[in-house]
Amino acid sequence: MARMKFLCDADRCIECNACVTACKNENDVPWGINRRRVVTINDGKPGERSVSMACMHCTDAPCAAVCPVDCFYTTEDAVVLHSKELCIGCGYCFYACPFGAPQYPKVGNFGSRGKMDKCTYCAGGPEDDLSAAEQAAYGSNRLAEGKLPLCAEMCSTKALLAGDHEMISEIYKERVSKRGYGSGAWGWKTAYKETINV
Amino acid sequence: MVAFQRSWGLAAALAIALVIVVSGDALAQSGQPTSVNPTASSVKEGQLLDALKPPGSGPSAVTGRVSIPDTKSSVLIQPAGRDWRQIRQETLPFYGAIAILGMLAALVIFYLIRGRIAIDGGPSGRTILRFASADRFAHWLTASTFILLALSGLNLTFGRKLLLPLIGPEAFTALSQAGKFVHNYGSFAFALGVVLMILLWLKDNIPSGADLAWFSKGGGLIGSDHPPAGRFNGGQKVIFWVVVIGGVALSITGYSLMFPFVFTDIAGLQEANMLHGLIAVGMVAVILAHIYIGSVGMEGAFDAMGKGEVDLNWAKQHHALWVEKTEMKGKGAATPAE
Amino acid sequence: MKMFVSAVVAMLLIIGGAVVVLEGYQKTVDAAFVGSGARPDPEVSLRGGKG
Amino acid sequence: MLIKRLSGSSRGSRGRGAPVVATQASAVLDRRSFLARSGLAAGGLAGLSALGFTSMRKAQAAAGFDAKAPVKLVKNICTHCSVGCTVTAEVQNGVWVGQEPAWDSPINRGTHCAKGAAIREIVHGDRRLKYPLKLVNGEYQRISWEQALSEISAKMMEIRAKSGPESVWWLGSAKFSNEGAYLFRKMGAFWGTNSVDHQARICHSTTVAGVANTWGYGAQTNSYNDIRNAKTAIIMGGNPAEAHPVSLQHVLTGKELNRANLIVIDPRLTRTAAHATEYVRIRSGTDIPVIYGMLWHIFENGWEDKKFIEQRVYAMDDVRAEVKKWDPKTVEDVTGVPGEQLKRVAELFAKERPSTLIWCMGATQHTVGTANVRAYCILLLATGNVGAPGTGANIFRGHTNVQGATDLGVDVVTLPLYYGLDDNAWKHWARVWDVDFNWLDSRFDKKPGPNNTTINFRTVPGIPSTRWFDAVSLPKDQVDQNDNLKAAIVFGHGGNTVPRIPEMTKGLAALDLLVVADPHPTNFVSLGGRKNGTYLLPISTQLECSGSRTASNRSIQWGEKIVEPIFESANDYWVIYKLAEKLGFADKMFKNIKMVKGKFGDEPEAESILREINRGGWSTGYCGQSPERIKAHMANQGKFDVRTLRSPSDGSEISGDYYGLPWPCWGTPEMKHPGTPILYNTNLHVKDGGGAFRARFGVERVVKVKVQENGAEVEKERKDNLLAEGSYSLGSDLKDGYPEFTLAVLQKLGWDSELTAEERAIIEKSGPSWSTDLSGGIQRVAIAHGCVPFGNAKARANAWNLPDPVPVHREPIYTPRVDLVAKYPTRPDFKSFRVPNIGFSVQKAAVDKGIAKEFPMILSSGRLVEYEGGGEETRSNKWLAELQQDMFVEINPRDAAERGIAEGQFVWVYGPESSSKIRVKALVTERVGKGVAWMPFHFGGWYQGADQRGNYPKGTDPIVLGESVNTVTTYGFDPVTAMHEGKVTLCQIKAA
Repeated sequence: MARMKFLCDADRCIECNACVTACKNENDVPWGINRRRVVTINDGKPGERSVSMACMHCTDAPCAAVCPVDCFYTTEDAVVLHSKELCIGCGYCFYACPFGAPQYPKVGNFGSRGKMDKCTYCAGGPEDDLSAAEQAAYGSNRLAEGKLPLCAEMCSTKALLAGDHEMISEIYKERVSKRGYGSGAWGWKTAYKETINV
Repeated sequence: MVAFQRSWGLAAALAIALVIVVSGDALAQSGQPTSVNPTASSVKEGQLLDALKPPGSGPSAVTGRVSIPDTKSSVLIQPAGRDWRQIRQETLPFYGAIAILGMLAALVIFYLIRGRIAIDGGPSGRTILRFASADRFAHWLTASTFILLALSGLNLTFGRKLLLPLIGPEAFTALSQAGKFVHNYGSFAFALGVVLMILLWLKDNIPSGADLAWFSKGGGLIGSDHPPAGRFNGGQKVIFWVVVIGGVALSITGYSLMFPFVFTDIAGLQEANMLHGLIAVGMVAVILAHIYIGSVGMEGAFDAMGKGEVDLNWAKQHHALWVEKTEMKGKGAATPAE
Repeated sequence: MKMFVSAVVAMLLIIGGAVVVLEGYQKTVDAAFVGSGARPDPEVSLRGGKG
Repeated sequence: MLIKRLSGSSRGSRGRGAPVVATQASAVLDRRSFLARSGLAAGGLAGLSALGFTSMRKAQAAAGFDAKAPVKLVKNICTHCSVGCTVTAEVQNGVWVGQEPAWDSPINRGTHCAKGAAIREIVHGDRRLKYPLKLVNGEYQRISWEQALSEISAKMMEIRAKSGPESVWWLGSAKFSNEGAYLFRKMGAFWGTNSVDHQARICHSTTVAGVANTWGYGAQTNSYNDIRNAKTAIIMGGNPAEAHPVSLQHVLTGKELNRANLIVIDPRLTRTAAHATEYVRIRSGTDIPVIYGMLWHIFENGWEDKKFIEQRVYAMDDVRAEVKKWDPKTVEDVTGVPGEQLKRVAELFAKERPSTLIWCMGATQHTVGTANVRAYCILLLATGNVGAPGTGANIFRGHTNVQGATDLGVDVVTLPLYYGLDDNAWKHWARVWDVDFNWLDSRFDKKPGPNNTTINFRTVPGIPSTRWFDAVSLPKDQVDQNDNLKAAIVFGHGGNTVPRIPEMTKGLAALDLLVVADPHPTNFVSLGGRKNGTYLLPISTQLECSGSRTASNRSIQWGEKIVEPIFESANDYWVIYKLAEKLGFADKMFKNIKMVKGKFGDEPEAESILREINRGGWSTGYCGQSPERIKAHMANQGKFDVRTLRSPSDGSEISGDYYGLPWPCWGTPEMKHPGTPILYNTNLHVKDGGGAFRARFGVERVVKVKVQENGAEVEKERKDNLLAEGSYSLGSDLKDGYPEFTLAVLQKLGWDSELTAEERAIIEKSGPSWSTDLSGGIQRVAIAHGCVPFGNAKARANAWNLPDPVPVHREPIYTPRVDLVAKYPTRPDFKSFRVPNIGFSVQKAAVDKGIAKEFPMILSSGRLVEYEGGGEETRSNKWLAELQQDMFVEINPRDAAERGIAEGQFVWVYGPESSSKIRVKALVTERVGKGVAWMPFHFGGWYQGADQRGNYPKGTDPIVLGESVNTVTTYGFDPVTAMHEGKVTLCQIKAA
């Protein structure tokens, strides 16, 4: 089966935030919760790089490991999803996540921070695919429709790649070999314990 | 909420990153980086992670700038999550189990060897006031909330392995959710209880020479003779200080977790969570011993907090100095036990 | 035993009090992450207590 | 409520056999249910219920879940920037429920930027203007369309009677479709004024003037896709990473595949500069010295393309003379750029060809805008980088249809399609409109002129959008028309995008009538403190009506209506038709335009308006793009190649066409000319899109020259040949330069026999030249012989009819370098566009008063990717508003330290004029150099520290408000087009 991954080619990302609004548009994510965001490193200096970051759907996901109520599950495409029914909003996944992906509807949360919400790789949740319940709680389920996450599909410079890890590694390697430079597959060593040697 | 990144993480990251990336760019008057090739010097993740690591500690976070008010999302990668996970998955459960099971085992063994410590010469039928209602109220307020907090806390640590397989996910979620709710809001009661106890008993719990003697004789639990003790003997002082220091530490770390990003950033929260867990597990172990000695382990001990009136012989046996002092003041007139 | 019961009651009161007071200050994200110039949907204020 | 698709369906994904079973978006699932589902209920005791004590709620099916309605895919074009990305909308039961990537479009290939990916929210628009409103004593009352249009037209007729037609000022929009823009200009003509302007004035008006006066047309010569062929690209005065994000897909791919040099020249290290191979930081307002600095190295080392100059460029020697003054030392002093760096850049640009020069507002928004742009063109001409793949002037236009609106004449200096305002132009359009020329002439004011001539306002350029409020408030005798402006009819234009807002508020308050026809109330509502005489008309976006729009690369794309106009909004066509009806000239105006049933009754059909444009669009080649051909392109987008934009010649209906038939697309639609992707490209035959420089400045130029003749100084006349020498487009029968084609030229060449009888008959009735011959015969015959209808001439390095024929550096009005003002002063004061342009006096006063000491920092303004234009529409879109919630000023860390300013704190920015000040947040960053501040120009709704949210009608205030940078920007206008100086002024910043 495919092993779905995200790869943000920081040498193409221009922080245009298309991935952010595409995710909001497709999954109707409310104000305040940003499943995906673009972080600009070394802002304003030569060598400035922008990286689009949401959940990397890690191998041996830290969030799944530390969750006290074990509400995470990994699909066979290696997409890490969770059940909002089982989540108690304790925040442990946020401490463990290297990428700050989990978000909560409440802030200053005194113990009732609400159910955790995170990037679902546009693959919905435990409810049956493309059902109204899944739609209401998790947003769209594009993978069930044979499509890819909308953030990657709509990325203006095709910096954000999503799909099977061999395919996107191939694309990235080919790009780097053609252009002669590359700042690496951001977050891969942390998330997938392996990276693309650029 | 300040819209722009303000945590020290950013400033440090950028300052250091600048060093390794750019050949000295003495910005001329018109801000003129001389020969600059932004692409060739494109910053790399590994470079940044290593460069930003304060010497001798875990890798620091890679932070940058975001345009949304949620400034904590400007942390792009914080590998420290790995260390926290290590402690959450291995260290805490391991030492927690050792401490708690170890203590339980020790208490059982002790009970089998020593059995229930009886009152010398049996109960005298006359009682003496040991703890006033305020003392008892403070004790039970702290004790009852501690039990609830301990149970809900341990549930978060061990529930998944022990309880979840038994009762199924939905029920376990309901239980854990209720537990977290009680844990978070009950914490105020516990904090209040600890404060009350400090106010009431601090003056009697200052360690003194008598305590050393008490310890050298194993507190009268081992061997036969019984070292004299004041209002609180050495063991009880230990318990007092464990509860006070532990309680305060748990409150501090607990409230920084309940008000995330108000006091510290992500690294601080992870630290607070680790400390909270380890201290809590230690306290649970100690309190188990306290519960044992205060109930099963020693005849007549429970009345101290149960009714507040203890048997005179018990008092003489365990707190001889306190009994003398009290009677000298003539205050504690002996009244027949109800 | 009377003190034990009163202590437990006190605990429950404190828990209840904490909920009411703290939930009042509890902010939802659409109220917490609002910049100086922004005013998202007025009627969907999920802030507890003060609007 | 944001209606979100309930999908139990495969959403019509491409190429999937599965039957399209879709769900009806019945249950209203919006953010509240999303939050409720995620364990968060409203109300005080949220804690309890939020925890979902009984968290085991079975996921109850949403009521009314229905899976029958099919999903319809509709293609339209994004209404934000001019890249022209295709938007694929999924529509269920007339509700726009989702967006899919438009994979087939050769321009965006499925991608979008933040605005395009969030465009669905605009059509849901809960912050939109919902019904017509009338301001009565400071309160907005809801009125009907009928009442609104009647009262407006009555007031306009009253003003016309009292002050004449010139006192009504028309401000159109770059968001119009081509058909809307054309109708708007036509209405201005039928009303009787040339004061019809739009965003191009403050966008690329100087580009159009400068580039057109260099080689014929003022538009992007190549295309975004063509940049993939470039070996070297200089982006000077442009930040496409924020203004045209999807264009970066082509720029970066080209850079990677060709290992190209990407050089960014900008005062600010922008997001584009972050991806450059070389970044050159210059002082704002010194574009010409930088270009001449490069030319100095090029001429010094002989890197210029001598053959190209000799054959196709006129008077490059005049430029050489001027360039000699700009040695590296002088250039470094004026611009701050070290000589070495400019030499390297010049060498790359001249040697590693094909090179292209990309620019945007950084070049145009100056008091020397037209001169800047001409210098850019001269650099391209000197290095022979025009008219071939990977070369050219890639002018990135701003809004979705600013190119189309400019082409179709929403401009104070011309009628549609650049015919100008002279009698020949009016006669041409009178013929096309099938209206009596004298009736048109009668609509205009006449006024006695100097030495007993009469001024006919029909041929006098109108008042531009940068000066309208001066024409309202200045004393009547200083405004060259019968009376001040009394009424402003604003269609789709923000109120905060023109400088000197304190002055504008005075003009706004003084207007008798203000009509704002827009999907949003705009900043005109938040300023001026008007109490009466304001009408707000809800106009639908272009996604709610069909129409064509011209992208920056001159391709014309057709957008299908996605949903009906929401609330009580109406589309432009109906509103213009109804207004024209009320003003009494609808019958004449819509004589040849078919009417169709619309939301509020009969409205003009977009297709038939485009046919009328085709009937009159000969001068710019808008004649071949019939609705049918363009719609065929939209249906077969996938067949067009991504690098050449050409479709294979496979005999299909679009065989061999370039995508969108980029103008000029010669002859009648039946002639099937494929369009011209690259202007002035002599490597192709004209019938395949080839071309040459346009012969629009005559054949010969007589120059009076002083020459030494046997001791005495005698004035002789030198005749310069302006036609090309030895250069011609592929397969041309004429192997040398030739003038533009007229019947006479055809007769001289003996080609007039190839004209058919009907063509000859039409030529008699219409005009004799290629641009006024309504039959298209002259064009057809010329192209049959491989010749370009507009002739084959040299590009002009010396535009003798413009002020500063050879561009010279002139300091900005407010410059920190006071010492340079004496040597490089701005142009002397003169009357421009009917109002005085006193730039010289303002600059002199600024120097005398020591403004530079009191306001030491250079202030520039520019774009954010999340917002666009005045920002009303994008700041009302909650997905975009969330990303930029604070108006800010970028300040260098050292300047911030000197002023004790911390990151994110509030500061006051003081402007040099009308003691203006704005309260914004400080963003401390190295993006800007020391002594430079930068601000986005999309914010509005606060004014000098006070929040004006109360001035908006209830429920129509944008989500994010903030100070407008144009409150502190200052005086200064380009001599040719009255473009404002938005890119450089002075300011002082203090902690708030």
